[in-house]
Amino acid sequence: MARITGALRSPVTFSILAGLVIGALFLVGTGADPFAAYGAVVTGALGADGIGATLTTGTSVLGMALALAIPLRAGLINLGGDGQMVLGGIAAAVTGLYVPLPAPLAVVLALAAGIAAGAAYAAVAALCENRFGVPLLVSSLLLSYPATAFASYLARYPLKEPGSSLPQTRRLPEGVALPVFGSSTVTLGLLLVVLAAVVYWFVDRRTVAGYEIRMTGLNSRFAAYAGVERKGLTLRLMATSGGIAGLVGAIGVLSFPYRFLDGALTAPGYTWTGLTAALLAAAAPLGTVLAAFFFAVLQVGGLAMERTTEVPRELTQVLQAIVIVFLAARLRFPRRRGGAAEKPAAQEPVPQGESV
Amino acid sequence: AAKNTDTSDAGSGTAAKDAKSFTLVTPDPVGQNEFLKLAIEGVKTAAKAHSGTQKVYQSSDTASQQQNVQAAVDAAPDVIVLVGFEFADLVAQQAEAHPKQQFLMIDACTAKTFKNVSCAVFREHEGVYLAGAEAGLLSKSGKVGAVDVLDTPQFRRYSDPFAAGAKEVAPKTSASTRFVGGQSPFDDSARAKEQANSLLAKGTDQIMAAAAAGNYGVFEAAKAKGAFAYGVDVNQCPSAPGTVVDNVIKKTDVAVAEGIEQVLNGKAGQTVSYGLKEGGISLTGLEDGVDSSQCVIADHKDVLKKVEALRDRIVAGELTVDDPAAK
Amino acid sequence: MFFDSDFLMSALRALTPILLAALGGAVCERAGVFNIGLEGMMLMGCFTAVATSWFTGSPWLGVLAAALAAAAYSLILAVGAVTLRGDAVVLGIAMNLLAVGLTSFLLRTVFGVQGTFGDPSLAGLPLVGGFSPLAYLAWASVGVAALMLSRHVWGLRLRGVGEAPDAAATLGVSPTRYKYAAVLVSGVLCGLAGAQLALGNVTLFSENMTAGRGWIAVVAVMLGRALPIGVLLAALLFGLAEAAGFRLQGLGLPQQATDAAPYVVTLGALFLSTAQRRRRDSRTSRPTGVTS
Amino acid sequence: MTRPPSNAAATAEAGATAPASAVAVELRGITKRFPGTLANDRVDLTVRRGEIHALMGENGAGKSTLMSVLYGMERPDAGSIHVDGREVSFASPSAAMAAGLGMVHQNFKLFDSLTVTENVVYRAEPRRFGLVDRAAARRRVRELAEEYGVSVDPDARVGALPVGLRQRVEILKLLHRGARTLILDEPTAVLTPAEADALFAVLTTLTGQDRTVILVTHKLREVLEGSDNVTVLRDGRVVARLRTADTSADAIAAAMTGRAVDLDRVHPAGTPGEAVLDVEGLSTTGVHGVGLTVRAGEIVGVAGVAGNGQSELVEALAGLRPVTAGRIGLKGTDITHASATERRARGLAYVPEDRHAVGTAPAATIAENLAMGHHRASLSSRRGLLPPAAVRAHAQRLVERFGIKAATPDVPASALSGGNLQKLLIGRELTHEAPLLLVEQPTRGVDIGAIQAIHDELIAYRDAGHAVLLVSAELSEIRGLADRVLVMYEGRVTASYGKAEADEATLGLAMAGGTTSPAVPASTTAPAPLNATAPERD
Ligand SMILES: Nc1ncnc2c1ncn2[C@@H]1O[C@H](COP(=O)(O)OP(=O)(O)OP(=O)(O)O)[C@@H](O)[C@H]1O
Ligand SMILES: Nc1ncnc2c1ncn2[C@@H]1O[C@H](COP(=O)(O)OP(=O)(O)OP(=O)(O)O)[C@@H](O)[C@H]1O
Ligand SMILES: [Mg+2]
Ligand SMILES: [Mg+2]
Repeated sequence: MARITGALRSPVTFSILAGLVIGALFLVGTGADPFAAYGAVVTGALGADGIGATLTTGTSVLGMALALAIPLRAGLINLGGDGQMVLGGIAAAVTGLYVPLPAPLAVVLALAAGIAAGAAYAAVAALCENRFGVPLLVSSLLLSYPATAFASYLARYPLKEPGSSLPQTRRLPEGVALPVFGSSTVTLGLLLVVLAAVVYWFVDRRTVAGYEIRMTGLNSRFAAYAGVERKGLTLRLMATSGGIAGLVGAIGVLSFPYRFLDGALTAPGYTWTGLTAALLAAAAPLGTVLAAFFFAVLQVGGLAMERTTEVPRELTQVLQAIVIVFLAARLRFPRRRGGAAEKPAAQEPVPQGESV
Repeated sequence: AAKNTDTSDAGSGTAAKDAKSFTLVTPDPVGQNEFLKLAIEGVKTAAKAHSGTQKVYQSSDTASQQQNVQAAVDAAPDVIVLVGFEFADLVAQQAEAHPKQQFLMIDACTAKTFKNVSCAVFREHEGVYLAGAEAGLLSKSGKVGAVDVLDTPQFRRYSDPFAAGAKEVAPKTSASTRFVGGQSPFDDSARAKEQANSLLAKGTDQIMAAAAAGNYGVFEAAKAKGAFAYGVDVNQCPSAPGTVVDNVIKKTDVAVAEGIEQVLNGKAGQTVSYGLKEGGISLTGLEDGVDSSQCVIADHKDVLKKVEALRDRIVAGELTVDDPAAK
Repeated sequence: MFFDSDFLMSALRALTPILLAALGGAVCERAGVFNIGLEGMMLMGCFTAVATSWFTGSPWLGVLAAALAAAAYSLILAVGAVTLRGDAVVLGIAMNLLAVGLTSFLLRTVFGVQGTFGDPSLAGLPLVGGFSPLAYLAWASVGVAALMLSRHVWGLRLRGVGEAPDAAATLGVSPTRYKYAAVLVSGVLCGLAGAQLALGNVTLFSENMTAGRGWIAVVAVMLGRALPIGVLLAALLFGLAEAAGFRLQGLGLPQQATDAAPYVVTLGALFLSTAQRRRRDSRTSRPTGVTS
Repeated sequence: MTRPPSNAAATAEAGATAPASAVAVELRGITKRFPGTLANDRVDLTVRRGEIHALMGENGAGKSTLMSVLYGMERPDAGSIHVDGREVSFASPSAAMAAGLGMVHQNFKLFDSLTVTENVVYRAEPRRFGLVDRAAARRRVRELAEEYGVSVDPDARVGALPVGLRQRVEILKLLHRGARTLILDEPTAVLTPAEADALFAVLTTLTGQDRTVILVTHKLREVLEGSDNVTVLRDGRVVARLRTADTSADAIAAAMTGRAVDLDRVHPAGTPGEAVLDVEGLSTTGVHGVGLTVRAGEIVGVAGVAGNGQSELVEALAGLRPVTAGRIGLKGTDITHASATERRARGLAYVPEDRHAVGTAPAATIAENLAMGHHRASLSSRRGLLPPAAVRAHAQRLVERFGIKAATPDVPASALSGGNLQKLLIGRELTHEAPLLLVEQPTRGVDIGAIQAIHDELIAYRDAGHAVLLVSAELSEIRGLADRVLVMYEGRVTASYGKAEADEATLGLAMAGGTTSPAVPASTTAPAPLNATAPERD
């Protein structure tokens, strides 16, 4: 009971409500009916016709949200999700195309290759911080661009499907694909990602490593005092993060249309949506899953809303960002309470009228 | 599986028997994309002809393309029109799953043929070749170039034949190509402009602009240097009079309207190729109303004469233009 | 041949919007506010500039409106990070996302188009000597910012606030006020950067047209150590790398290689500069209280 | 408006209005209450113009609070402030500055990346056309420096200056603003003797020009040598007003440390066994060639004024600070370069000084905080699992055993009061049963009941045969607990006493650098310095 009232009063609830209200104001301002628009989002994303798309989109969003939440749990921000995902995708494509193994084995190997490629590349960003002192935020972001360019080059030249108008690889051999649920577009990838979420939840809640990660995120000096080694942790977390991003890429390639198409993985902006979800949930495992689902609903429902009500889908993107803006102040809150040494605002005496 | 939901305001059951419904799905936001605008024109024409209704679903990436096609299939209109080669895989999948649903693909076709998939493809390279010939004839520096959105086979259709056409009429011509690239290649007109500038700096005085929204950037750059540019899809001369020489016209509207007509007439499952011969591809300069087009080519009747001759050879099959996308 | 005047012009054009935004970022950095929302502020500037120029017919009003709108937008960061003490990084990321959504939404509702809005009759900034007046303003701002920061009373106080807010406060300088001012200045400069991009470099608005330039500005602030001259050099490095990229396409390098070039060059420069700084830091280790 | 009065004008004004013995600052009945603490209790303080007035007291006696009240940083709950005979009420430090006061804070308020000149003129800049008139500013700094015998390069970056010079910058800053009364909060805490002497020379010049100095300090020597009058605070109250000329170190020390009797309870001595920790010639930032041994069953106390290297020493021992020279042995194993985790695994537990920023994660739950350090050992099952039930049960046990007052172990640690948080920290570290326990300031900010409980726990821990290294600024605590006392001064161990020898006066004197006897007193229990015995190296 206390938990329920607590959840209702939490800043997350507040931020989401505030976002919805501001979104409604936008809608009224442009002459649209907010109830119809929001209704269209919900039916479009969760109705019988939409739930498949929501789960498909949710696979990628949740995957990227996990990828970014894991380092975020320790206070590290990985902005290089795009590059890691794309490298995972191209690695999976190469493996799927050229490994002379029976299809099921090729699928497993392609997934593994995707994970390995993403992990290795993210580890480079971690090394940039550990060895060269380039902040992770910047190193991961800057490294992302060459990675996407490299994958694009591969898809355009050495791996290009002959005769195609698109920069895409050949279609993977028959059977080298993730199994699909019924006639939907939802693949086994969803299960893989959910499994990753469960593992994350388990590690976070029940293991020594998860405990150390959480404590690092809450107070890195405290963790260091107790012997948690930061550089090693950064490397491991980034590799895990990149590995999951790579997995998302591999899942993308091993799903319809079963090939690597330049730009297809990055254009929908899963990395940013995933980061937003991770931020919204403060990287907590269960919260990240819920937030990722929430954003998948917004994304798919937004498109459906545009089809049925003429309200631009960008509205849902606006909603997403507003929620995060409202939350940003809260995100810092626990850390601020912790820093008794860095005297907070109350310490700042109010200066008197300053003559300039 | 295709359920009719509340979205089907023009559902075949409720409206008059001959009222038809069409859904067009775009691969990218329509925005200033003349090619997509024309496709929409085509579907509107068809809707009017059949006193039916039309819907346009705009996509922005592979995920939304997939969702829009699915939504279109679920709504089961008479014809679903898909514009762009991005849809090839999707249509193949959906056509197999929904054999009763009619699809019309513009600009591309599925690798396998389906009874319920009709296609209209264009031979842009023929038109671009002619534009290249104009450029070859008009160039003073003997250098021509092209600015493409990306280095993809489809966009190569706007650069390689341009060079070939120029060399056909002026063998000493040298040609080069720039790709906009960057983080949003279809929209980054600043980069497009810089790419054009780098061509201009080399002395290029005739530029084929196939840079999507970046075309405005190319025109601006050419105008500033007193050079000339070539537009695509529609008559782009009015956006930079005195700079745009001519345009490779792609009559997507005609292709869409004719394609729908064919499907409704029971002649589905065919591929129609539009080139110079069929009149689906042309140059503004070769059409009626050149004089009011604000195109530079209107002042070069002599050039037009030679280009017409070239066109006739292509139409007659005496001359074949290489298709870069077929490599 | 390679490094001719056109090459330089091209580099300077590529650098101008980045430079304006990065100067804004540098001012913030100096005041102790980490601003990674430059991209979003710039994009708001782009849209406002085009919309205002379109409806009033005056590109100058567009520039003015862009500066004001981006400054208003920057208040999110000021209120969120300074007053509410929220996390500036999270706020910045959210502001970038919000700007993409908001401008696209407005593009649809105001102009009824998606993707790009451009029109031959949309008035852009005039060119003077090949550059828009804002470009000259950008270069002049480097000098002004350098002078203000190093010599002006405000600059001195701002630097103090960024370095040790409580020390400034005990001397009667309000850190909050200076931080707000810095964020607003960065808003104005990003607005100008957006106006330059949308009415100077080209004359149109397209969704997400800043295309990562704001992020490059953030990196330029780091690389240039938040010094106006340093920021100029960093932005110049990026501009040269991009212009060189355009040229290298001409030499047959694939588009993907030239796309990645500026980022690789920037990362390399960051390596070098941090390595150099570390070496220097290790040589002149800070003296401690207890000396013998 | 903010232009500072020129030095000449200020001097003239002071000279004109202040007769030789006029009162510069007077505080009457100042009371300041913080939640849970009565920091100042009806304090009266009179400071005459032209004197150096020392304000003394133990940690937490209320000195800084009183000065904050005077300087407009805190509003008093009761009482009045008079400056130059006029009653004033400062809303901010700027107002106090305008009235001719100036304060040098214990931790300097300087801008490291700015130059000396920029620091001095900040917010009182001479200007031309809105720009800082650098030439004039530099000239002004030179003038001031010359006038008061403070030599410092106006163009040096403050961050690159040694502490002594930084302090001069602080003083120049105040002089530039025309301060006639300077408040210095523990100005010599971090200075070398030579630097301190130089400071007093400057202060003497200042008072010679009819300026007034209020000096907050712990150090007896400088009070005796440098001040005119002394006011002693204890527990927020004035306990003595003395004329320096008429008093002695013993009298001041007695006034300062006269604590409640039960706190001075001296616990029975332990029975030392084998050496657990032995340190030779250890150097790190702020620590120079320290050697010491702690044996099983003994508590070694390290006394010293804050900033004399105690924190750095402990951090180096705990593995949080790289060692530049020397060797650390734990139960015979060399751990000089071992990681913090390895050290813990080998039997080291540590209660850090800063319990909010280092010792706990206030946002994490009490159970999570109690698990730290145990999470890799007793609480984790083989495969790196950390069962929540085990964490909770562990927390429950500790909460009960150490009487931590908390509703449930699942609330954030930030909900705990300071004393309970400290119990959490000490309980957690004691539970390791590690052969060696490092404890820093175990009872700072903790109420009397808790202090006794913590002391009893430490003694019990020792009696169970563990070695304890105790760093504390509280003399009574050191005296009560330690079997041996080392005194740190300027990063070195300067004295070592047995339990019997370590009376407050001796310790107080040694902590203030006041040991006149050149030789380290060799007690029967204290081993000879390790580097002298030169045990085998590996
Ligand atoms: N802002 C505050 N809130 C609550 N309590 C405070 C605050 N500042 C000081 N105190 C408490 O008031 C008492 C007096 O502290 P004060 O800092 O004045 O002591 P001090 O004599 O300067 O000590 P030290 O020698 O350690 O500097 C202490 O118990 C301290 O814990
Ligand atoms: N700014 C503050 N706001 C509220 N309470 C404070 C503040 N500063 C200190 N206190 C409280 O006053 C008490 C003593 O404070 P103080 O800072 O002197 O001691 P401490 O933090 O325990 O140790 P230290 O002597 O290392 O600073 C503690 O209970 C602390 O929680
Ligand atoms: Mg204290
Ligand atoms: Mg104090």
